[in-house]
Amino acid sequence: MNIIDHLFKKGKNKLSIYFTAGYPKLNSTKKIIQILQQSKVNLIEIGLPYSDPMADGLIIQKSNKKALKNGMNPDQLFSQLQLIQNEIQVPLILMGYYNQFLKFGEESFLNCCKKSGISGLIFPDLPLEIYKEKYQKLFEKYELYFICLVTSQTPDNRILLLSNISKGFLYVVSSISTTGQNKDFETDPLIFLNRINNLNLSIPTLVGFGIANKNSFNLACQYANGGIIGSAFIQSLDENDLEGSIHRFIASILY
Amino acid sequence: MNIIDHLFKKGKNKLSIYFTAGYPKLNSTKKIIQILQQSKVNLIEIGLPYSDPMADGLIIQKSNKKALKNGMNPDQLFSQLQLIQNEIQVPLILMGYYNQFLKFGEESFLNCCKKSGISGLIFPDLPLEIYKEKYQKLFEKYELYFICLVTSQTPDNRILLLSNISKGFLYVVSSISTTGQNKDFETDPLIFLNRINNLNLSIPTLVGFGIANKNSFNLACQYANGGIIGSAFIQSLDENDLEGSIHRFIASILY
Amino acid sequence: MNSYLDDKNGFYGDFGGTFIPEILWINFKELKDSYESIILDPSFNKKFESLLNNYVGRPTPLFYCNELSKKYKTNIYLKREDLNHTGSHKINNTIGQALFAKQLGKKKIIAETGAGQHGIATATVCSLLSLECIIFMGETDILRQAINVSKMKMLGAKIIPATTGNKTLKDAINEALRYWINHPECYYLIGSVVGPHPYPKIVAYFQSIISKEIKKQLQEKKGITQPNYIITCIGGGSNSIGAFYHFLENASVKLIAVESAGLGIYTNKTAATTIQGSKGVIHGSLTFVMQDKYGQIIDPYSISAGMDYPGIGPMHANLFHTQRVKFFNVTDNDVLQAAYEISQIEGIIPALESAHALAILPKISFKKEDIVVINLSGRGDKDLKNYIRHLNQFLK
Amino acid sequence: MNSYLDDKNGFYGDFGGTFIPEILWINFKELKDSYESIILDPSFNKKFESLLNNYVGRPTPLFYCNELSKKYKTNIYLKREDLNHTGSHKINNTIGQALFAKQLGKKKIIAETGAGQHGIATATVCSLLSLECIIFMGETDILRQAINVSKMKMLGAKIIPATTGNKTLKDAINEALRYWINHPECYYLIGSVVGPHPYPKIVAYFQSIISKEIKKQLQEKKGITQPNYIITCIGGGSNSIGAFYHFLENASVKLIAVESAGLGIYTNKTAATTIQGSKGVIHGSLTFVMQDKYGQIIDPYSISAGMDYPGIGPMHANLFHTQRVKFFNVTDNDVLQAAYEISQIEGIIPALESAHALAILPKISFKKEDIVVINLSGRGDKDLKNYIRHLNQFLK
Ligand SMILES: Cc1ncc(COP(=O)(O)O)c(C=O)c1O
Ligand SMILES: Cc1ncc(COP(=O)(O)O)c(C=O)c1O
Repeated sequence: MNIIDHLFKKGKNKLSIYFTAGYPKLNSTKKIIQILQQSKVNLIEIGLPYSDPMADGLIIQKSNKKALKNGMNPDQLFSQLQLIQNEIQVPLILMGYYNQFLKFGEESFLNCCKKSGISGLIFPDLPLEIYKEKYQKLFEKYELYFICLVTSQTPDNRILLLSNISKGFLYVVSSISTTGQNKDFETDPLIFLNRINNLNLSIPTLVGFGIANKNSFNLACQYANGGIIGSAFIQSLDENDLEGSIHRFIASILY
Repeated sequence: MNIIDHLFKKGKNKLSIYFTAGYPKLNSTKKIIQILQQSKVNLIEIGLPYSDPMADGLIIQKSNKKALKNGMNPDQLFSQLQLIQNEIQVPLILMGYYNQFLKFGEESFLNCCKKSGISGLIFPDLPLEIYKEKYQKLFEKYELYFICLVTSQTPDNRILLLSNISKGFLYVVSSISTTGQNKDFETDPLIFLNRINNLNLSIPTLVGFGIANKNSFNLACQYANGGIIGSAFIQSLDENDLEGSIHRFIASILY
Repeated sequence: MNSYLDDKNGFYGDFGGTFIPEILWINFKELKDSYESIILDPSFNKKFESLLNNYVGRPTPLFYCNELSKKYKTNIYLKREDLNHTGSHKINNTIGQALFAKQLGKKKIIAETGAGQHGIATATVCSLLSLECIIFMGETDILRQAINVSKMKMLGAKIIPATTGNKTLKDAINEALRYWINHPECYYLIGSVVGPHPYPKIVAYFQSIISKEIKKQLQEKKGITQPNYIITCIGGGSNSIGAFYHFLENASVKLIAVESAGLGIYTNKTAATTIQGSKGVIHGSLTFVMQDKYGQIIDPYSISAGMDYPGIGPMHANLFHTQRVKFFNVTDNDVLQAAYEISQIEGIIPALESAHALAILPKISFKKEDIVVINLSGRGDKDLKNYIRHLNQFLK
Repeated sequence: MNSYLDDKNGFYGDFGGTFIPEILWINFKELKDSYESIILDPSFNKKFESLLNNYVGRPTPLFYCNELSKKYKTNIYLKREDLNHTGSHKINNTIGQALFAKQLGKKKIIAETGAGQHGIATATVCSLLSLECIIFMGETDILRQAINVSKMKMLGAKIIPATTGNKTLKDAINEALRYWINHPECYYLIGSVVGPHPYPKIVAYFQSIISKEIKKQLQEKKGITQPNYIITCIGGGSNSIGAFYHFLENASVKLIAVESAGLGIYTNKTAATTIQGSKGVIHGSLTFVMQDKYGQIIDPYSISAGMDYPGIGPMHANLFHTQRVKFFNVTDNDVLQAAYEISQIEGIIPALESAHALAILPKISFKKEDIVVINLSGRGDKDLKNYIRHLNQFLK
């Protein structure tokens, strides 16, 4: 059984943090994971930096650029993760673009993920049909979860479809925006979250894209099993006081 | 009887000098005429400066520009000439463009010429047919001579035609060039001058456009009744020693 | 033949003629003796039309402007000369004359240019027909129009700067004529319906393709034989006469030529020849010309280099005199306004020259059913610098 | 339908697809569900063709080049897309897509542009059809192409700078896609046969007018149904697919696509995707792309902004893979040489992009009787700065 499932057995209010591997420094990744785990974050999403992050906002784009300049790449990341594999108990999710998966060699990629303690993967630009046709079996073989996204633009029947394919949880994009747009929750997103609730999905949900503070996180928790914070977290990182800045940020959300 | 005819009764080797009215100074005209007369020049051509002297070379263009800037215009010129009318015995020819004649009012223009002691007129861009149809009678009325040009490009029958219209003399353009090109006499122009001679014209001829020194003037005199010097003369003018520079130039041609 | 364009010894009414130095007499004799038999020859016309179709891209569209028509409550068509190869109507004439020159056995072409449009069109045709090409251009214009100078060079033409006078178009023509006087073996390929007879007639004939097409296109599109209005800009007059040509005899077609008022017709910064000018000779032709009381040519001014000419062609002088064509003028500011308007509602950036024709629209009250044809003589690429300078003023 | 262009779920062989974030899924569903019924509808096509004819100036000529043919001892025709309104083939596509967007009820258009050609064509059509227009353009390109930026502004478009990455074309597309994600009510009007399905198919369809005309013109001029060669440049591939379209099934027509080698295919300053690239996803499409071993996109280089793209469209990836189309590449220097050659012997200054197609002529030995069609995708006005820089090197 995948540890993501363990997580959602124990109720709601799950906090997931997204950050970019190799940012602010090439070797920050390991340290950030360790500190996040200490500060009681429930789930960690690691972004694999990409040259052309189509679906990401400015903050994540910039962190991607810096991380790439720092020399981050999948081989680097996998070997960094392997070093701390034994200490990590929170589920790790890897988020990247399909081309990175493809170019690396899909099966090698999944194999490396498995060996590095990764539990699930998100490829925001990998179409459902292609996943089902070409990769679903392979994910199962490596016991990795494929996590789907739904947005307020997604019709009900497609949400049902995606929730059936998605494993572990469903990633609910809370507002019509790329990450980091920092618009606080508006009326419209709530209508969308209500719509999701009314579908009575059998899979847990995490809300992401637009959560920046305690308020918005709590709101997300009212409608879903928790929330994902990315841009706001990345922006809060202080290169010279990684530990302090992370603790302060997480504390500002949780307490 | 027009004094131009007097001139050509007394043989050959006639020297005609062309200069631009109002150059180098607005009041130079009078002085230049007086000095030229002293230095035994046989005929004086006064150029009426024009904004767009299509058929003139660079030196004359520049003198035109300067003269216009100095304030030269037909009224100016006529009144300047009227002041010295009684002292002048050499024939004066006025050379201008048709538009100056037209705009001034053709009859007034001829009237003023007559009153200013002018004997003949050259308009290089006034077509023969227009002259004959519209102006010949008027020229006759004011006893002014209309002087035609022929060039090496002019066919024999047209040279005959033009020599019949032209009064006083025929202006023979010696080389296919605008004024002041300073190519010395070449083989081709001589062929042309021979052609003219073979036509046995009943009218005297002066060669112009390209005569710059004693040699070329003498050559012109071998084939015609004399030569016309323009650009070389204008270039030789020394604003600060008008008299000296003119005497030196004419001496260099005649002696 | 057309009574307005039927010359009597090269005159259109009182205007025209061949006021040239004797040294060019034989050249003009050659032109006069041969031009009709050559350019009216069917095999010549076949070659001419083939290049117009296959090289220049003719016929150019007659485009119905929805939004402009709505705005001015009438029916506005644009004759799209801007779509010609090299970007204006000028090429119609250069193709025609270069073929004519070849027929005369000439190997070397000289031409003047102001902003560079005629120079580029000439260099283009000379490249195509393997003719040597020398372009005369005022030194001031060479500096102002560096890009067009480079285009001409890229096309293989030699540029000779005119360093006299104001160092602009008028001086370039003077310089070209002087060069011709010294090199009568050249063919002088003049750029508008100006200059000594028979040039105006030759140029008008080659540009008449414009109205020939308008006539055909109106028939095809609307089943009518003539529009109510034809509106053109007039610098020298070549695009204008081209658009009027086949309608001159139809008295009910209102013909309008728009001059450049520059900063205003009562300033001394204007190129409105019919207002500021009088009868006179310029570049060998008796016409209307801006001149002082002694016949000295006055330097014109217009925001648009192609309108910046102190005369108009002799045919237009006659059309003005006989009132067959009505002359208007518009200021630089009107012109910019019109250029921005059509850019933003029809997606066409016009040449500054052509924008003069458009700028007249607010000044005429058309009937709802009127068919109004505006000759869009060229595209605005060459004028971008000027347009950019006024971007903030006209952006909506 | 055409087997090379007949997609199976948006794939051409192994290439194509719709690799987009979920948030755009509904937009693409709308496109996929509607595009065929709309763009194949006769009344839509009537509107499309009417604008092509009356506004753009189509058909463009198929011009037989005498001198070029002599030089390369064969028969060379140029398809004159340079004569289109706004100066390149890009407008064929923008007219089509803007009409399509209107049919979908969209009021606001977004588009990317590199050098500015597609941006101008889009701004033009939006002005014509009264659509709001936002153009994304890399900050570097905005500085390099100031004139084109001003043109777009003059046409009423709003320009948003892309400040990420290299700040060029690729980044402008990223930025446009991101904007679209945040404003899914817009229509994204893409500029080449790239991007997620069904864009390549839609763009190819609108550009196919090029080969449709070539076919008709060869029939009229030579009484033949196909040429021996069609040669095109390929940046994204839109002019290329347009010129190939109706000949893809005729195996005996040799189809050639010319990529930019930049400074040389073995330097890291190149845009020769089929040589330097490998299978990968760019801008939502699985195709050939220049990337490192981790799938990071490599910044391309070409003297020509329109060739400066790290991918090719998915149809071309398939045509390359199946060897239906032969790919060549030429260096910046070859391209300049070719541009000067055609300027000086045919009087046509080509776009740098189009000069890539011409630059291949010395590298192929044609038969004397071959009919060779080169797609001259655009005019060179926008490239004058570059040409001037090399004037002395190439002037004969
Ligand atoms: C586009 C355009 N229109 C009009 C003109 C004015 O010339 P014309 O009156 O001879 O047509 C020019 C001259 O350069 C021009 O380039
Ligand atoms: C004139 C011209 N040709 C070709 C291209 C390359 O694009 P494509 O390969 O899509 O035709 C461009 C792109 O800007 C262009 O402007």
